[in-house]
Amino acid sequence: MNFQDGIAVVLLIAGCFFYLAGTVGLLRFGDVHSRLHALTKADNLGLMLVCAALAVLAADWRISALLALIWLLGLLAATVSAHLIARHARRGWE
Amino acid sequence: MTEILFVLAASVVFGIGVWGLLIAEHLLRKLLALNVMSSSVFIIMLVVAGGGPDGPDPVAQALILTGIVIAVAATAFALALMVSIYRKTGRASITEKGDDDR
Amino acid sequence: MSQILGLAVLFLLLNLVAGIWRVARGPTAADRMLAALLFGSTTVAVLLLMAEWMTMPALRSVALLFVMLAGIVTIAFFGLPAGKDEQ
Amino acid sequence: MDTAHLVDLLLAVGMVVLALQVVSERAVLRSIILFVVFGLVMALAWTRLQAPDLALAEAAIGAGVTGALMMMAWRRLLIINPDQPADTPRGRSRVAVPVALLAAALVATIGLSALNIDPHANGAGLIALDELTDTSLGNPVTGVLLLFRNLDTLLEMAVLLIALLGARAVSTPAHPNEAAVVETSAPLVGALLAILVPLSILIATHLLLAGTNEPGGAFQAGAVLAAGGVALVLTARLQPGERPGVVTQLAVTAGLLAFVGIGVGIMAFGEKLLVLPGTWAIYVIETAMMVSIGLTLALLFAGAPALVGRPK
Amino acid sequence: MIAELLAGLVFIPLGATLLVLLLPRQARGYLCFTAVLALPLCLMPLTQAVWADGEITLALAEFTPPLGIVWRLDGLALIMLWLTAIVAVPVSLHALTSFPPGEQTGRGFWPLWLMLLAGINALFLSADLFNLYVTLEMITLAGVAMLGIGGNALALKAAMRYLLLGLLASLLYLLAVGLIYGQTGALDIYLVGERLETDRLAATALVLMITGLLVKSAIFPMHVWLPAAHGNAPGPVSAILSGLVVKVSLYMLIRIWFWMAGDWELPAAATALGLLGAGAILYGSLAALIQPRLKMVIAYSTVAQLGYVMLLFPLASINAFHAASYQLLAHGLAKAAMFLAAANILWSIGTDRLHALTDLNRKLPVDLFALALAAVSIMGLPPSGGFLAKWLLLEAAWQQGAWGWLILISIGSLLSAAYLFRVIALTCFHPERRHVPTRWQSPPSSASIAALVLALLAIAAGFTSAPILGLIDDSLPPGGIWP
Repeated sequence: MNFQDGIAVVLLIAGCFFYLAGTVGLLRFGDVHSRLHALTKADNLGLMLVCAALAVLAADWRISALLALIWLLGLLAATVSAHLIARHARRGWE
Repeated sequence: MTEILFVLAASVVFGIGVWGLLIAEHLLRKLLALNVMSSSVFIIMLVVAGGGPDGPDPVAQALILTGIVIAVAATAFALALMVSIYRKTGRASITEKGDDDR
Repeated sequence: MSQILGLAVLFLLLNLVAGIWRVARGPTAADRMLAALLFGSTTVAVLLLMAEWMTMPALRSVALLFVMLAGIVTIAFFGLPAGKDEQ
Repeated sequence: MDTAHLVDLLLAVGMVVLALQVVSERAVLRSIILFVVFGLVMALAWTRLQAPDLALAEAAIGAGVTGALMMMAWRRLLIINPDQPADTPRGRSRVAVPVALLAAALVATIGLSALNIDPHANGAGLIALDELTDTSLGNPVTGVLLLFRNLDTLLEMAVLLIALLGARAVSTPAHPNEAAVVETSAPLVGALLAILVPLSILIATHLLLAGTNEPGGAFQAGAVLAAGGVALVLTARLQPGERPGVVTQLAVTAGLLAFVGIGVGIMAFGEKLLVLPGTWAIYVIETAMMVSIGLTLALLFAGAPALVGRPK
Repeated sequence: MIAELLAGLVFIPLGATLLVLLLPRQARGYLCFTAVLALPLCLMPLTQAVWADGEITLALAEFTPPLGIVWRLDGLALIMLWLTAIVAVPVSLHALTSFPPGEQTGRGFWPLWLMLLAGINALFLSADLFNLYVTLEMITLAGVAMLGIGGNALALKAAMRYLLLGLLASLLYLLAVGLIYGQTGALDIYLVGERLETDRLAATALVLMITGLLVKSAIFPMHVWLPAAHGNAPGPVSAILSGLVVKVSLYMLIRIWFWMAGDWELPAAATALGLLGAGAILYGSLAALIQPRLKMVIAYSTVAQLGYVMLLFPLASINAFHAASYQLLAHGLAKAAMFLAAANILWSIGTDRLHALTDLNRKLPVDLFALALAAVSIMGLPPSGGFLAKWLLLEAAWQQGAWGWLILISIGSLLSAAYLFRVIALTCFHPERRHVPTRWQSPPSSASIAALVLALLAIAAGFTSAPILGLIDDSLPPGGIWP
């Protein structure tokens, strides 16, 4: 368990914690909008931390670049989806 | 151990697919059940074909890949046929009583 | 190290199961789409962890594919006028 | 029971629960979303069975394209008759449960007893692996699909073309209120498209080129292209056209044209039928197949003979 | 030279489809017709080659089994290819008028028809279990798509039921192929036959495969989808479905039963298949007796006539083999002729209800004559091909002293005579039922000639038995349980 693994483990645990936060938010929060907050923000942060942990483990710039691309795409998908879900939910009630 | 778990799961999913196919009235549900069944058949095919040190049998993987593409082609055509039936008869189901050989 | 990766994969899969419950129960269509979004990002994380854990580099391109599809399926969902019970 | 077995157990249980949900759910839309999630779990199951090619195919084709096709078909039913009952009554077939149990039991006994038979000494799989060494390919699955058993792949492209021709032949005239233009006012969607569509083309070519040595290939690449096409159709950037022009027809038949052209044309040069001359032939055929699969699935999704750009 | 001809059989129709999609509208009809005409031309030299030195094999992409796919052309495959080529030409002639290439329906029909021909030829050539699955899917999808052309509600619903049952049957077949591949590591029928040992697993796989194929060939009690599909299909499509598509999975059943599971002793299963055939004969004939519409009578007659082929399994002898392959040939020709004639009648007076078909013999002499000739062959009256098939079957049953099958065949023939005479009587001999048809349009002469040509060929099949039976003699299965 050298230093590199140590960092990776810490990042991994943080990532899993944020995923947990996202899921708990999804299940516990009252309405769609608050669930949106929980889900898009927490999950994406979780994904970033997991990608960071794996980048540290892989220690190869190509893999890290791919992980960064995947995270950015995840961010993009989450933001646009959150916006669409919010509009859809709000328009649904009019 | 992984194989046994997935074979059991696939067999149960196959049974669920058959059950779904028999009870479904709506054509879309029948197609969903058929797709679920074909996924379980593919899993069983791969597991039964066994594998070597570097991954499962490549020929079996090629057969399953061909099967997946044929399944999506058949599903796409069936959906187009369903929409035509709906446009023509206003119902997306073919299990009327006694219209079989009118 | 691989033990920890395995545990992380296991943990994220449990999140997936929670998501399934929300899809089943979620009152409105937006909730269901929310849960499907959760599946998207969780599955991507699981795939990336598995790529490291089972040393299968190909899984990273699968994860890349998933992330892209998540965006498109969300758009696919929104062209959809909500059905009767979805309001 | 180390973590690997727990993960498999969770995936197996997830598969069964999701399958049950997909089939027993009353609301059709919910079943479709659950089916997409079932596709995701299937992709994870394929990774656990050490088959990344199939995980890629299941993700791109099984969950992505099939889910989108079903959602579009359901949407078309909704547009035709908005007060479509969202949840559908269940048929009262008494024979369903016993038949289902019998089928499950039969398949379980087959699967389990098939597990402990050791594969045949010189099975096709082993021969494929050592035949692969003297071809320029690294990925055995692409080798089997394009070199050793390429008639299957050729006829499979024919099946895809038949599905498209059949969908055109069977389509009845559209319902009047189906011509309603898709609402495209969502601002952010344009931005997402501007990123996703070029990216889907990039990823598709990556999968195609990687296909020779690692998991990937024409089918997965074609499905990714189709996903890009689906996004364009949904946001009305591509609208259904009336008559397929020569370009559409050429693109749709490109895969078969390349395969038959090279595979049969080679006989004029004295080679045997369907022997591919070199790696260049594999790349040409795979690119052509990617284009045809992508366009065919997009056309099947749009349910129209052709797709035209948005009128300015 | 042989390899080019084999390739021609599959890739000429496939290439023609691609050209049809790319070429401008005018050239389409004639391109399609020439592509269909090319098939018999390819077959002639191939028949010569098979006649000279027995079975021809061609390893595709130079990879031999167990890895590669091999095309095998032996007597049985050649006869089925000849049936396809012979039925295809008149049907295409009929389709030139019923689905004019310029019109919308024509644009849908011709590419599918050529793709179907390519699929059928590829299936008859292939001896690889998975390749058979892919070609079977091609044929089923193309058949269902053609059934749906023209968009009449009954045809669309029948097409959907046919498609769903077809997909379920293909799934069972695919599962069986997966199991057999898991056990033997091979997919070629001959190789699998050698490597497959008769344990419980292989038997289950065989049962799954046979069930799938029985559903596809609409053998009783899985025939539910056929009458509505063939009875409501537009114009020549019902001739294609009944004449060719239904026989394809029956041919596969014979191949798998005798070539793959050849040396298995399965008397119980054989009699079970025979009983299914018996059920098909009786149920099909009785149902055909009470049908109000002409095309439904012919559709139920298909269900019945396919039952005779199933009698090959319990009576597994050289004569039975001759009889079954002859029945496939003769029934294909006669049934296609009947459906073409029925299509002309439906086209000219707008309905095919039997009570409306009065004194047609004056108005549609050619079609009525074709219908009568084809009925003679289906009934099994001499000198037709059908008669020869039933005669060989009776001989086979007689040799083995199988009185049960003997009685069944004769009852079947009587019943078929009953329902076909009913049709002939209603159309020709009931002047007092003066029901003037509402509209009258004489069908194009080429359509009537197409029906007549096929009917004459069905009768002529009765005379040319020597070469055909000779071909079958040197392509008997290796199993060798031939008394």
